Amino acid sequence: MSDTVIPYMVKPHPVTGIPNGKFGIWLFLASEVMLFGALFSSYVLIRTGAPHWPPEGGLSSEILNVPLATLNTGILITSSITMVLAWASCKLGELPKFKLWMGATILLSFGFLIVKYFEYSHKFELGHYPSHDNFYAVYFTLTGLHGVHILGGIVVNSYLLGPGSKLWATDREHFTNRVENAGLYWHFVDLVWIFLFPCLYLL
Amino acid sequence: MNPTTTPTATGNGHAHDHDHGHDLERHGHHELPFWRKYIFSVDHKVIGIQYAVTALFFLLFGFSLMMIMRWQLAYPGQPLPLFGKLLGETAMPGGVMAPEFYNQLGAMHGTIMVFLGVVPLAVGGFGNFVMPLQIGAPDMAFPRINLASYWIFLPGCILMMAGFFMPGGAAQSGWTSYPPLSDIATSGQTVWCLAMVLIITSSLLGSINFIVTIVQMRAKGLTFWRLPFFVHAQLVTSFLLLLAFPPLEAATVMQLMDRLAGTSFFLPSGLVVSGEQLKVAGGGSPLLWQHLFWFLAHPEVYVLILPAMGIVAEVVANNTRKPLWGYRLLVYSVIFLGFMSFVVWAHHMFMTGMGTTMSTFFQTTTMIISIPSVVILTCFIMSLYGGAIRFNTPMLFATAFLPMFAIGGLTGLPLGLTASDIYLHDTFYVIGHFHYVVAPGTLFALFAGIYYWYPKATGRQMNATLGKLHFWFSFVAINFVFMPMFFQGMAGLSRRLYDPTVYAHGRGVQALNVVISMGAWGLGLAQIFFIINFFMSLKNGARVTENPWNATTLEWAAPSPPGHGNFLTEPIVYREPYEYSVPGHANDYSPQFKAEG
Amino acid sequence: MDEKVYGWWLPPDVSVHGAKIDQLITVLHWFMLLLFVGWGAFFVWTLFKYRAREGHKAIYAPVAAVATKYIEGAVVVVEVFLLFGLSTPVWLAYKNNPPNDAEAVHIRVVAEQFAWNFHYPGKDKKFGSGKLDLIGGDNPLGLDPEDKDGKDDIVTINQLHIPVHKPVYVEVSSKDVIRAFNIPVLRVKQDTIPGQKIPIWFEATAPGHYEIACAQLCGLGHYRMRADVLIDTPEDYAKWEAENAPPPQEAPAAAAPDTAPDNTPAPEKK
Amino acid sequence: MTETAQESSHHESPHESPAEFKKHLSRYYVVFVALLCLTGITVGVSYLKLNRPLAITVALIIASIKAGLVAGVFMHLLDEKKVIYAVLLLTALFFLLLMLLPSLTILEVFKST
Ligand code: HEA
Ligand code: HEA
Ligand code: CUA
Ligand SMILES: [Cu+2]
Repeated sequence: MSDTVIPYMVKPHPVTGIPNGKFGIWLFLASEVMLFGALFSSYVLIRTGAPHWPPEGGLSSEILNVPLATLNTGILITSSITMVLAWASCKLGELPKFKLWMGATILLSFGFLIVKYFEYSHKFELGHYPSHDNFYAVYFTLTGLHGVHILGGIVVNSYLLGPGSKLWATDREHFTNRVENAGLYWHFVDLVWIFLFPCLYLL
Repeated sequence: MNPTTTPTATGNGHAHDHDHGHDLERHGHHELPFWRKYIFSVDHKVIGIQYAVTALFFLLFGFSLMMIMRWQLAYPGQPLPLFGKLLGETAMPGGVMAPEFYNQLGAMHGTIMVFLGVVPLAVGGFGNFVMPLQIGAPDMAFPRINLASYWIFLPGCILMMAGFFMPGGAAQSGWTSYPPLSDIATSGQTVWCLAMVLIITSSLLGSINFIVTIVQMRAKGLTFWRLPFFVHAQLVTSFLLLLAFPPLEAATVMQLMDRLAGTSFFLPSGLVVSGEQLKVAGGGSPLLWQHLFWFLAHPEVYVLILPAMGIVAEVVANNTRKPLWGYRLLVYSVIFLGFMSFVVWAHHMFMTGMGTTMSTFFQTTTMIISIPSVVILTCFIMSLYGGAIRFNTPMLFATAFLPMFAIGGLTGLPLGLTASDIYLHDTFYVIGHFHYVVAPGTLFALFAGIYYWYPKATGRQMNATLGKLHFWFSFVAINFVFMPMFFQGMAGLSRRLYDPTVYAHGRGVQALNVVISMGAWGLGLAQIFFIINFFMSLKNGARVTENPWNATTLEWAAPSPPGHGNFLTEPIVYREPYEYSVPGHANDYSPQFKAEG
Repeated sequence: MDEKVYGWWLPPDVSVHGAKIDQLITVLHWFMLLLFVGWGAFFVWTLFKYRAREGHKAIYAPVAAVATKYIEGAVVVVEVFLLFGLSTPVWLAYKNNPPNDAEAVHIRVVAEQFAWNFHYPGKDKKFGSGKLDLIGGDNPLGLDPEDKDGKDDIVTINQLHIPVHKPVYVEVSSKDVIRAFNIPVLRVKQDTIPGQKIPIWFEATAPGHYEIACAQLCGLGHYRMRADVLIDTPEDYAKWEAENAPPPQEAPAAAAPDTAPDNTPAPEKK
Repeated sequence: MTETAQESSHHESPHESPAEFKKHLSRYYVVFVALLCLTGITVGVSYLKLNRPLAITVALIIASIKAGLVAGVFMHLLDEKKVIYAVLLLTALFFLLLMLLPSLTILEVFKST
């Protein structure tokens, strides 16, 4: 593309000890924390202001499908470890293993979305749209935004599994770094879910 | 330094001339196609210029909206001559402005000036162009993300403009878009939200890039305490954008849900709109939006001012020919300012019925945050003291910044104190306050920046006479625009009033509205000098070498305009940023990048 | 209405608490002026004295500026004083000392696009309850005709009567969007938040006829959301109350806006 | 820039051999199992139908432990560079403000009504 060489693309900076990409992804995650933070803050506020939660009465665990969500939690946790293992395989120089673990991660992500699809469509069948009440509004907005993040993860991970893996041949370290960064993002998405799950389903 | 160096030298040295004024960049070995070089370029300089030009366009556009509005304010209910008919029957029936259209102009003026004008120019433009040069980097840390940032921003702008063509017109609930009004507004508001999501996303990408670049890519020897003040300002600004913008993005998403999916995040139960019960679930909180909005928007006002202060620091140091006074103090102050700006936001909400504990908290933090500004201003004034001040165009604008910012800042104090804010809240006093900081403040600093770095970007100097005309006319006119607003505010005149003469206290200060409008149109005319100068100088400006101002910071080590990769040889930094008039040296400036000084 | 009372600075103040606010505003502006003129003079002098010219060189060594430290210190001290000496007490009084129930006049203010409804409890000092479903053209507050508390309530549109020298306790709310209830001469301003009733209180010190303005953008009619405030002498107020009280036997429709004293001549008292 | 991963530096310990690195892998499995168990526990506790405040406290404590494990081990935060800690500290602070202040302010409004 150009003859400009950007320093510390791959090698860690001598003072900060990290390469650019890793710093960048952490800053991105910081902004994500604030994004979800605002949504959680809104949730807390609306919830404390409401006479009952959920407004239609009952318990969230009776309204939402806890077993499915538990399954999804399991899926995401599993995808987190496959993601770590994919990165570890890169570190160990084993590309085939990387492909295996990365493939598993992507499959699990799809699994998550499929389960979500069933959850959503069940709600829609009952006529429970986001407009039903603020409980559903919060539920759909938060899980929806989280779902978009899962989709984003799938795109990134698929790229790394597919065309992106060509980089392995020329610059293994760079590729490994990219996998690590994708992993950081992926774990963050998992982490958000870890809070979403009890907040929305159990409490 | 060696003045015979060709101004356009590049690594491969075929410095031929494009006469169409587009020689912002030189060719590398492999010729890139036009669209890769100037449209979808990954070069920070091209992206910076793209941002700057887009932003200048929107500044002019946003200003034009206001010049139309000012007609209605000066002569309520009278048909607008010439343009009145052109704007269509819905906006201006019979050439007279409709109240809805007035509200659209107001909301869009605010939005455009802030999000499409000043921030893109100050951060996207100057940040992108100057910052990597000042730290001696070949480019941004993530050139392609930089590209993406602009190309997400631009569709955002276009979408924002598209609002005007929606049924019912553009967003009309103020730039603050308070629900429930915005939730039940016409579809222009949906477009506003979508455009904001794009603009915010672009801004987040940009700020990540800035921080990584500043932290990781400084030239050899360029320690934290040797960074030009402008870079410090950009660093703090980027953190503000990074951490304050996401909550507004979340809020905007929720507003979109309210508007499109029928949720009630911001709608309480039991709303009755025009006699009809609103069919929503309710249970939301209108104040929630305000908190999320101001969580961004207060830091945002420092996003408007910090880069401006950075520019002023550069220009002042260069033209006083002495080191900045209190450089470290300045740095500590901006860091503190940036930090505190996250804890004052509710001073925009004193009148929402806030309890005494929280309002005392927020008014105290507001008073605390004014102290670093006082310190910063003091440092600037003390920097002038003992200098040998050259009054060239950039310096004129930078000097004017100081008292103008002072007026704007000082009038922030009565707003920050709850008791006086009871009276002054949402009056024209507020409008006067913040325009003094953003217009003759920030905008003047940005003009200073344009005059100062134009030679670096284009290889040519802007015309000094036109520049001075631009300055003096603008300076006088702008005070006629904003000074009377304080008196209107004192008289109790509310802002966002389509027809101020409805009120007796409004009729009392109506004469001032005529003065203000004349001032605004005069200000508009004064910009003609600038626009002519800007375009003429591309072709006819005097050619410059790499360091026309005899400056010390790193951007002046690169050729003007810098080629791809910026520097001919990797720069090394030997000293502090503003070593001017060092005793015992032949030159009155010792650049950071020269070993011998 | 007397236009001469409105000039280019603060309008007359006819409230008990307003003097404190005015005092703060005045002190603050003198302080700001002092700072600005002081710094400004020094600034202009510096620009002149240190302009570039033949034979003049900049001084490299940083000047030791002790004075600036004192000035900055003084600014801090003054700000602390403004904050805790002048502003906070006013605000606390403004927010924390509601008048006692017996002596205060209670009024509810309900804003809508684009008018102000004022709801007085009448003789029994009890507000009739409202129902959302009942809101309609002739019953803007949805008052329940079955509720006996509401039988003697007075409802007016865009016209607020208050007695002079008597604390007034107002609860503001809004039916649709956020607005601000603003009476410049009384130094009163409060956003009206739909879904909330926010209490404010004040006491007028002189009779007169003034304006209520809407201070928060609330739609295309924001600019014309104006109402009259009539500060009556006790006698006038009693008279007005008597004239407007609905006849006891009649249905509460009597409180409907068409009979509301929208166009009763404003008593001009000076 | 074409060294292989083996010779390259690694952020935890710059010159770790693959064999050493492999040893660390086991802790990922441990965390994985722990996460699954904790998930089970939260769900289990939710069937106990504790009173609301207690249920919320328990669930949030468990969620925080889980989040800590993910962040600390999977995201290597236990052993990270100073810049990242600094950024996260700042973020955590503003996150707290964002979580607390709006609710505090608005609830105070409700109280005064
Ligand atoms: C760049 C933008 C900017 C800046 C820097 C500031 C700075 C400040 N602002 Fe302002 N503000 C806005 C932009 C800005 N503001 C905007 C856009 C709004 C309105 C939004 C809307 O409602 O639409 C607003 C509204 C606003 C309000 C809400 C008013 C209301 O709606 O009721 C308040 C209240 O506290 C406030 C306070 C302050 C304070 C205390 C400062 C302080 O930081 C100022 C500190 C500075 C000083 C104290 C000056 C020091 C002076 C000297 C030392 C003298 C030197 C003299 C010479 C050189 C001659 N501002
Ligand atoms: C950065 C922010 C910014 C800036 C710079 C300005 C600049 C100006 N503003 Fe505005 N304004 C706002 C932000 C800003 N404003 C906001 C947030 C509001 C509140 C909106 C709301 O209520 O919701 C507001 C509201 C507002 C009002 C109140 C309306 C009302 O309440 O009813 C008025 C009234 O006069 C006004 C006037 C002006 C004027 C005359 C200028 C002038 O100073 C403009 C000067 C502009 C220039 C000098 C343009 C320079 C550019 C060029 C010349 C381009 C050249 C191009 C090329 C070379 C390619 N503004
Ligand atoms: Cu009602 Cu503005
Ligand atoms: Cu603010």
